[in-house]
Amino acid sequence: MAIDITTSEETLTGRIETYWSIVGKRLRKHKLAMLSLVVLILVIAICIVGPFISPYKFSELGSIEEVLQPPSLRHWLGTDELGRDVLTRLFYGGRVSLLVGFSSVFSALIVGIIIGAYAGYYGGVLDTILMRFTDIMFSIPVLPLLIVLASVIPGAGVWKIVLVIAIFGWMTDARIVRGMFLSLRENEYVEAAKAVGVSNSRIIWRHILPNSLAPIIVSATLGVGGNIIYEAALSYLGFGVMPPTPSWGNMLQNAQYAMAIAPWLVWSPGLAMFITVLAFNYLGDGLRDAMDPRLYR
Amino acid sequence: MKKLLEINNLVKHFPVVGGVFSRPIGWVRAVDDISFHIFEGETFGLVGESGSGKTTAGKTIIKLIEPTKGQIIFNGIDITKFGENKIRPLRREMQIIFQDPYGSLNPRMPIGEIIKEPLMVHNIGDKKEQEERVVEIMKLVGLRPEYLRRYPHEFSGGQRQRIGIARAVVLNPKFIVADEPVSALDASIQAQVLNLLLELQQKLALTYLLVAHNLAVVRHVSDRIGVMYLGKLVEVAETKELFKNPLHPYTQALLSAIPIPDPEIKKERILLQGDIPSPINPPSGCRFRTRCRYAKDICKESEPPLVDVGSGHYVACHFVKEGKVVEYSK
Amino acid sequence: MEKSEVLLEVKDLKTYFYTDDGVVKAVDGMSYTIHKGEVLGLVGESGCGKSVSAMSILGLIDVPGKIVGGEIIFKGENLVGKTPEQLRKIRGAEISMIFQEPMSALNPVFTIGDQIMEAILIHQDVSEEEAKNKTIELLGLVGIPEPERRFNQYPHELSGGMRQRVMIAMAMSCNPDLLISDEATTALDVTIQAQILELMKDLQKRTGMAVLFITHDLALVAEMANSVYVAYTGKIVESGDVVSIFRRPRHPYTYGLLSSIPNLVSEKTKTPLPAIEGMVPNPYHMPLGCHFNPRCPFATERCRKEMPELAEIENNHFVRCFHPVLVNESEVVS
Amino acid sequence: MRNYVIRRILQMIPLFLGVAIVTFAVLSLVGDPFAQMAINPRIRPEDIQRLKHAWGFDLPWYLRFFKWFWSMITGNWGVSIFAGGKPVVEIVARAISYTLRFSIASLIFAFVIAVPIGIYSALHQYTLFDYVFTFFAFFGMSMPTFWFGFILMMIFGLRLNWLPIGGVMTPGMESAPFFARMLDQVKYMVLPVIVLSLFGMGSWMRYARSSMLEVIRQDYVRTARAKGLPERTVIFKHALRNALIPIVTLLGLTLPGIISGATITETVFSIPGMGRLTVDAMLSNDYPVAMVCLLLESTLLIVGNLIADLLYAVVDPRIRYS
Repeated sequence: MAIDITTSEETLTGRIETYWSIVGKRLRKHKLAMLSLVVLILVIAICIVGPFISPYKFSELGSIEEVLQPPSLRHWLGTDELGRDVLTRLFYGGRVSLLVGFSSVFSALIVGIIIGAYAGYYGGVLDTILMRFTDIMFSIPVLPLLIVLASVIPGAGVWKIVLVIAIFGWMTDARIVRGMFLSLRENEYVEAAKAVGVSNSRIIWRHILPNSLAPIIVSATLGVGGNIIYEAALSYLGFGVMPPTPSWGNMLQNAQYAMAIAPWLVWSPGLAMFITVLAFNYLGDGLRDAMDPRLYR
Repeated sequence: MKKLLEINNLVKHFPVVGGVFSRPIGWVRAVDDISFHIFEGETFGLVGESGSGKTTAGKTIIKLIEPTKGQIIFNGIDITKFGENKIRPLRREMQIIFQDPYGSLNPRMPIGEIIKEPLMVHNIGDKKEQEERVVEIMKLVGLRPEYLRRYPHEFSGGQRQRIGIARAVVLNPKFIVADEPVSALDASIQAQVLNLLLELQQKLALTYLLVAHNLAVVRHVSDRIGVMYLGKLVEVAETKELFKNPLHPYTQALLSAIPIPDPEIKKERILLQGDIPSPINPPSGCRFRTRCRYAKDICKESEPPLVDVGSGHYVACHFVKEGKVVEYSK
Repeated sequence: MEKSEVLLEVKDLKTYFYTDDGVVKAVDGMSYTIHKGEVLGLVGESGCGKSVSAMSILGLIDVPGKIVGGEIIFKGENLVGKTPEQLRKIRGAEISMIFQEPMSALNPVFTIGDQIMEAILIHQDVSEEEAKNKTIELLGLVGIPEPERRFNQYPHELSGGMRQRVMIAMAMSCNPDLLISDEATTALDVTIQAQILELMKDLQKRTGMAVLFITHDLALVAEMANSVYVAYTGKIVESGDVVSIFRRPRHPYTYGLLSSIPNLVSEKTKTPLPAIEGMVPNPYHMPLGCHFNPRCPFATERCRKEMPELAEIENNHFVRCFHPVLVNESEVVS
Repeated sequence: MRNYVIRRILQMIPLFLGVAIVTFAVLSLVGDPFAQMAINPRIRPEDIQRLKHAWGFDLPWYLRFFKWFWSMITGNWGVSIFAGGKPVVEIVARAISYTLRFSIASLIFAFVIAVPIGIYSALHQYTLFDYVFTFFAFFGMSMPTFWFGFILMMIFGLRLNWLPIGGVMTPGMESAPFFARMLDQVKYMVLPVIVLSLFGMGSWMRYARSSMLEVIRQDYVRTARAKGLPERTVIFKHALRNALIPIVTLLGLTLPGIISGATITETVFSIPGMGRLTVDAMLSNDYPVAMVCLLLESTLLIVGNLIADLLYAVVDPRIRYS
């Protein structure tokens, strides 16, 4: 009996190449994505550590002399109209913005994966209902919808904003997951699993889901950035995270009216947000390239 | 000889959806009333071109696709109406090998796990016994057991097909549907895989249903062959008989269309006119009549039944009676 | 057979691909000669460089690929080193090509008539009206029923066989001297393949064009070609006229292929086929010496160290092997 | 083609109904918008009753829905609760003209700039041009709309004093001659249009680039070259036509972003458009106006998507004939 594998030893390296090790290797080649990853880690670390180092509290009002002060050694990024230290508020705002970004994506993802997976795998009535519903939701403009939701859901906390954004966000994920499941369930390995007697739930979670992670991860990465902007937009319009809790968005809310005399209030929160979102977008793009199925079978 | 599998009037129609309300607007008659049987220990070859329904037939027989109508009797049990839970234990008895060695293995599972999964699903043995069985099967199909923690992408097409075969035989099944097992492989690898299939049949007393479009491959490994055209079986016979004495005009044309690797044999070729019609709207009467050079009015009006013309040679043609062609003329 | 004038001569062609993981020597010193009116069969498995060599002839190698050596002499002129504009004038006019997948090879958003006409208008000095008439005539010539109606149809409205006929009509539109057929019938059903093969034979006889017939299927070569070149890992391993290749294969690879493929005449069914062991080597890690040595039953120490040269072993029959097989003629294909 | 158009239009009806139901449901969460009026001693209880009756708040919810839906499609939109009892039609008509003007201008602006750049980038992959505009695309996609608005206002409005920082027209220009009035309005449009197009521009650039990269790898492009066509024809006829197909679908997908962006941009630049109106209506609990706004914005999206779908059929014959 000819042993087919004997001549293939050159093709098999010593290390076992898992999918993730290949993705990691490819991602490391993507310089901008790696830089973004470093930037993101730094931003997160600073937002966590910053408040402990800062001599100020985010809600600590300053005296009249400290109102609307430009950046100085005392206040590196200046002070706002209530004399609060902008840098300190930036740390806290970052915590809130990142928290909203991550948790809204996370909760939307769970709902989206479950609904998308079952709709895509089983098709039929559930799928039809879901798809018609997403069509409808996609026909209502996002931001006005978020505004309505934010104004009708009672409460003022951060979690409310997470909820509001997630209520909108799961549909995109559900669509992506459904699409992946629709195409992946036609794969012969799914049929092979059925032929062997594998249960439907094991096929969904063990066979198809791991193969549909790439677009989910990309969408989640881009989603964090996108949701940070949504939170900021809601806050700017007055429907988001409510003062005195700072977020990058609501720090900009009053900045517009002070921009002629205190432009530093506009620069710092916006720049922080822009850099963070940019990093998420580059990282997402790098991940998309690294996980491109065409480059890997 | 004992019949391991008996197929009676099997029908599989797929809906074609469309229109404003996404309702079925037509049916793909993939498999349209076919009957045959497979004896224990033999290889039954099912050949046909694209759209003939051979693959659908193969998958419906092991209930990977729900039949629309008809009867499937496996090992004396009528499994036609078996639901998922009742069919699951029977999966130990019947398995399938797929065409695409790239698509049929889950890229996120190490190959050892792919081969072990059937054992886990059916709770056969404890963990250690399962691992031993995986090693044993890998050796049997010509894979190095050291590689069981490797992922499918690290293997070549031929090796992957061996992995797929290992998964199919690990449960020790009686019956295997081999769906185009070598058509995606390079010429020099095809022979290896065919040899493996032949060897495993001997060692494990397997019965095969070989679904393929390559008649030379089917001829090499099959005991009996069924020829399909547009969802219908048009001819069934023992391999030697079919090649010596093809009776259906389609079989004749199919055989004559196959190129022979010998530059000095110049054979007369029967060229079929036109394309294979769509299985959504097949011709009335005999489905082959639109391309058949012998077609007459009767072929349009009535559908010829598949009849035994002697010694297990079945043909579905109006002009074949009692083992003889009675009316072929131009 | 009396050889006529040389039309195309590929000499020691080297086309390499520079990828992130290393250099793939897809075509590594391939040579072959096509005479006027001849059908040359180039056979080999995937990765042997047969398609890349065809694309090199047309100058259609994209990055990261590059012709790094050799000559392609067509009608006495070297195509390697010609400007894109010079090559463009030859493509479609003097050398045309048909591909494996007629669905993806036709542009989905233009009618087939438009796509054929385009080739005529670019290479010939004719009016739109004339080009249209010529196109309809061509569609009829390649056996497409109702050519006037088909002219305005889109590729997705045709069957696979019809699409390949369209591709052939397009290739024939400027009466080329050389037609390159790259696995043109591989994607087709066997009864449709038979139709296309007959069509190609018929057109070849009528026009006297030369054909470079590229395929992985030895049986097709036996039917179509006058002379045969067998490629393995970017090199020609055996060449000769079709009868001597099929009757007296001398390279262990050719011999192995011929005897391992099931056929319609063999008596030895249900028995193991004499398979070639192993598999085509990884393009990034070619074995030392003869590239076939790890799979060769006759390999010796020398084969593992040294690459044999292509040598004439009998009249016009070349083999790249230190230990060419000697076979009883009746033994092959039986 | 005709069947396709009819099918698409018919498919809009259930979609529209669904949108109306969701809009109604979401706004019903607000509860009774007239309840708080009772605390205002200057509003008579009879008036509240009259409003409640007019809006069907004395009916069960499903009848209220039909009553509301019927008055929506018959154009009987009632009067605003807060804007001095002005008819909603009047308020909305003015607002929508601004929103349409800005949205369409920025849509065209983004498309005309982004698509050629994206395609050029694809054809010159890994050149300096490609890198620069890839960064620009990411810049556009990552920029918070309103913050970008602030920056432009600070630079071009406050620092350089070239352009107005808000509003739609210089006071007193209403009676100016036509061209002067037009020029004045264009000056007010420049910054908002740039801000509003930024996001779409970024994503379209990326999309056009990847779509073109995908297409030039296709077999039919190789066929076109093998025919001996000049490279210009290969790219601009064979490749571009196919690359446009996915770009057209993106058009439909970008519309929601444009409408959302308009909400922000209108607030930043004090433009009295639909977005601004929605925000104000929500802030002031002006139920009739909010309902109409949301439904109208959705209708804009549905119609926009319909147009994108029809364009899709124009560029892709496979859709047209199926």
